Amino acid sequence: MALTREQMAQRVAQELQDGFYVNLGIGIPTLVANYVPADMDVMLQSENGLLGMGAFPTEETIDADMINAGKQTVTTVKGASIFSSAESFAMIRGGHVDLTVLGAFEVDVNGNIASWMIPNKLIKGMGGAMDLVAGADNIIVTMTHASKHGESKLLTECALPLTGKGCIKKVLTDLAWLEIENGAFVLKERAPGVSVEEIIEKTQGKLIVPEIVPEMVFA
Amino acid sequence: MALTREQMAQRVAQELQDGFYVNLGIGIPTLVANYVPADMDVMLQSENGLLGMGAFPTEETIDADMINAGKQTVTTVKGASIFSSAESFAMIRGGHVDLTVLGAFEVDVNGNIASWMIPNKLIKGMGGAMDLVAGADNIIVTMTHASKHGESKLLTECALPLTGKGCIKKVLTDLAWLEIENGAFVLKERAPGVSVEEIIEKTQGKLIVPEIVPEMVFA
Amino acid sequence: MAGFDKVVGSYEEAMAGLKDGMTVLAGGFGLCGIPENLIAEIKRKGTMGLTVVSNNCGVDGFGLGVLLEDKQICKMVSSYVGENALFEKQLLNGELEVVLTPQGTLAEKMRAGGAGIPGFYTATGVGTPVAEGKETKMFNDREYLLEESITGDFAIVKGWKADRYGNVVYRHTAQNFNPLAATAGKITVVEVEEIVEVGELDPAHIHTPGIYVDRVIVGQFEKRIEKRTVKEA
Amino acid sequence: MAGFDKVVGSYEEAMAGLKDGMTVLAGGFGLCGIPENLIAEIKRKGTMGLTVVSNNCGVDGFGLGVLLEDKQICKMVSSYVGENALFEKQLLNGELEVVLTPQGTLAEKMRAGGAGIPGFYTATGVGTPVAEGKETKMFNDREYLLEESITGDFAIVKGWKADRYGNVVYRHTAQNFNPLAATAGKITVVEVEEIVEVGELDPAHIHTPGIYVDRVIVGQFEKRIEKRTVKEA
Repeated sequence: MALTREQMAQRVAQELQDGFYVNLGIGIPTLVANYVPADMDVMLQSENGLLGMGAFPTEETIDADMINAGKQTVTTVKGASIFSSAESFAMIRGGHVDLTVLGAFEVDVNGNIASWMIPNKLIKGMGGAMDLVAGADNIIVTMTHASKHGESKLLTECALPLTGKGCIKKVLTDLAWLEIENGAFVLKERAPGVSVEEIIEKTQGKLIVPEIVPEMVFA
Repeated sequence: MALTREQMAQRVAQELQDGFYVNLGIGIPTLVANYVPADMDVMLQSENGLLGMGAFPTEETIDADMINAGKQTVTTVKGASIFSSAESFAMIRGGHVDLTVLGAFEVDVNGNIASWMIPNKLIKGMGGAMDLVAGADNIIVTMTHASKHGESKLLTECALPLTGKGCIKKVLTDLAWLEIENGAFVLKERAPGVSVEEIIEKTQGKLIVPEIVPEMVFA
Repeated sequence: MAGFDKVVGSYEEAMAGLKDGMTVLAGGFGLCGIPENLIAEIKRKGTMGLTVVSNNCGVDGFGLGVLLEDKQICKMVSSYVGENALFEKQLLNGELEVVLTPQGTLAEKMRAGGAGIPGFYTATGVGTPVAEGKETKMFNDREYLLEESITGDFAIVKGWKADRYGNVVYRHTAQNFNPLAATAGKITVVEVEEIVEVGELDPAHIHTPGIYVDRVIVGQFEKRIEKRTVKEA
Repeated sequence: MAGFDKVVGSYEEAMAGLKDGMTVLAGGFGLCGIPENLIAEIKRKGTMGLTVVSNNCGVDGFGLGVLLEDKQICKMVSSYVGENALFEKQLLNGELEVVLTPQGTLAEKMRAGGAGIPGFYTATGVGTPVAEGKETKMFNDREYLLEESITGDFAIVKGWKADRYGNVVYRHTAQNFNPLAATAGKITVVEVEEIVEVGELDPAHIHTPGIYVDRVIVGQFEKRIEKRTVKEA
């Protein structure tokens, strides 16, 4: 079975380490915050200018001046810091964030990512996505493996305009965990109950399938 | 009579305007702070990271953590701000300081300035001088008109390695107030009792002498 | 210190000198920390042909969105311009030009503009449409883009508290682009919720030193929330 | 938040991993805000062949000057290196290389290093010996120099207060280069006068967010004054 959005978030959360500073994009990445292991602490960075993002506020504590990069009202955790957007992107561009999780339309075997622009559709802008993919060493892209029409999103070469070039090494889809190495996707894990054949069929770019492809394990 | 150091500071102080942010270099420029007119307020910027430098402290209030760019212990005035050296030079480089006063070894008719390095002598470094001359629009150079041996410091072309190129428009020497325009020094004022002839004699670079060269007036 | 008293008494005075065709840098991220009343004054004034540099363009009927109603903006430099039907319409009509700029690059362009740095290199945007027409250069085997700084004729900024000298502090994440815009305006106007006595702000806690600020005005703010998210009590 | 607890118990631990030939960025201006005890630990450790990036090199017998005694520094990147006879001797002997860098350019090089900006343009130094061997470029009819950023294997920083997460505030003008160095070390070590509870520092007043900091240690400081100037009482 393909992973649910919650399971995808859970799988990404397994990549967290105690003491990680993490930037989570909008959508599935945001859900990762719900699955931080109990024995572990991570601090969430929000690119508008906040390190140490906390939970949503209550009706009583809601504050228009306290929002995250998704423009949602949030709170801070103890030990948070707040700064300008230039300082925030200094952290991001300077490679100080330990893990960045974000969505995409397409990735390819050379680690290119397209996530912000579909020609002939209205272009809303890239926000901080280009800075995030260019600045981070450790990025996980989360997306469905193929479109609703069955078209693969793991390609030989991205067809859409890029968000970043050669930036991506790890991809979690609803079907598989893959890493990009030497111009190919390497199939590392498959979703429980999903066959290697289905993954091969839905991967357009070069795919390396090791002899053993374990199923993902969820706690 | 050639101006004293105090008179030079007094003459520079006549260029101050109410509300000016001013950076004063070491030596004569520092003395300018003593001659701010009573009906006028200026704020002193110190390039280590202080806007709103006050007087020296007393023995009781002296604090090793509160110094100016000359490494002297100082105080702050009300409304001061303290920041990093990057922010400090953002102000300087970005042209936000209204007036910069600094010393020099030589200036020339093209507004070049040499103030930091004498070949074959020990080079101690330029500190913030290169940033100051490159960043400011409004700079006054204070220096003696000629060396002790009578050699002019107002030249056709600086002989010493430069601190900045084409940066200087105003020079106050112990003999004269000059402005640099179109490749020449223009003699604007002379020190009380100093003859135009003496200034001509001690100026090596092209000098334009208007018909009337008023004496400086001190309050 | 009369020469340093930057407080003005009216919004008209605050935006005096703004003329057709000028470039305005605006602080704010989404609807958070936007100079609501300075924007409203630009609308009232009816200044046309503006280039506006701001991370977003507000929403329909609020924030910078109100300047679209009379087509006062001809060019927008932003990282994200969704959530605005009128914007979309004018963009598709060709009445509005938009220069999409990555958020971090936009922030750094403003900072650089204020800091006298005409250009800097960043890996952001390499190999993307953002790189079109821009110089690139290799540093340590990686390709970087040359990005040029941005300055404005006016910067409009929303602070929390300021003193009369124009020293400003921002509240929470309403800081965002505000201190960057503040450094890069030929004329920088800051509107705040409160004016405090000179000396009340700790020198080490001032976000925007007064040297960057030309005018200060105190205003009333709606502070509309764009995405109200709360947890179950 | 065990994973974010950056406090170490000894200076040995604070500087663990420093090896011969490494580059160390040091905060401080003159003798103000220098990481005295981290410098002393480098002397005790006897690490050789260091490149040190710091605005100054201390004085004879104090600050970075003590690292000259056993010739531990082979290259110094500074804006001003006066007030130090041993420095002068080693420089004239050819035992020490010095790269003189304008103060503002040095500050910006560190900031850029921490911010992932490999190079930037500045008018500072155009037409001077600083420009030798550097690319220049025209922006708006003015010539600018390309300056490359600086990063270090270690950054040694002197703060005032820090919490266990490495959030730091600086005291008065002891801030200077410290927050810049802090961003640009592969390993950033901060020594402070006081460790406070997490949550005690106002999020809006933190000068160096903990994300830049790897180790924190609390120390005792001499805080020597270089030029004691007082007014008549």
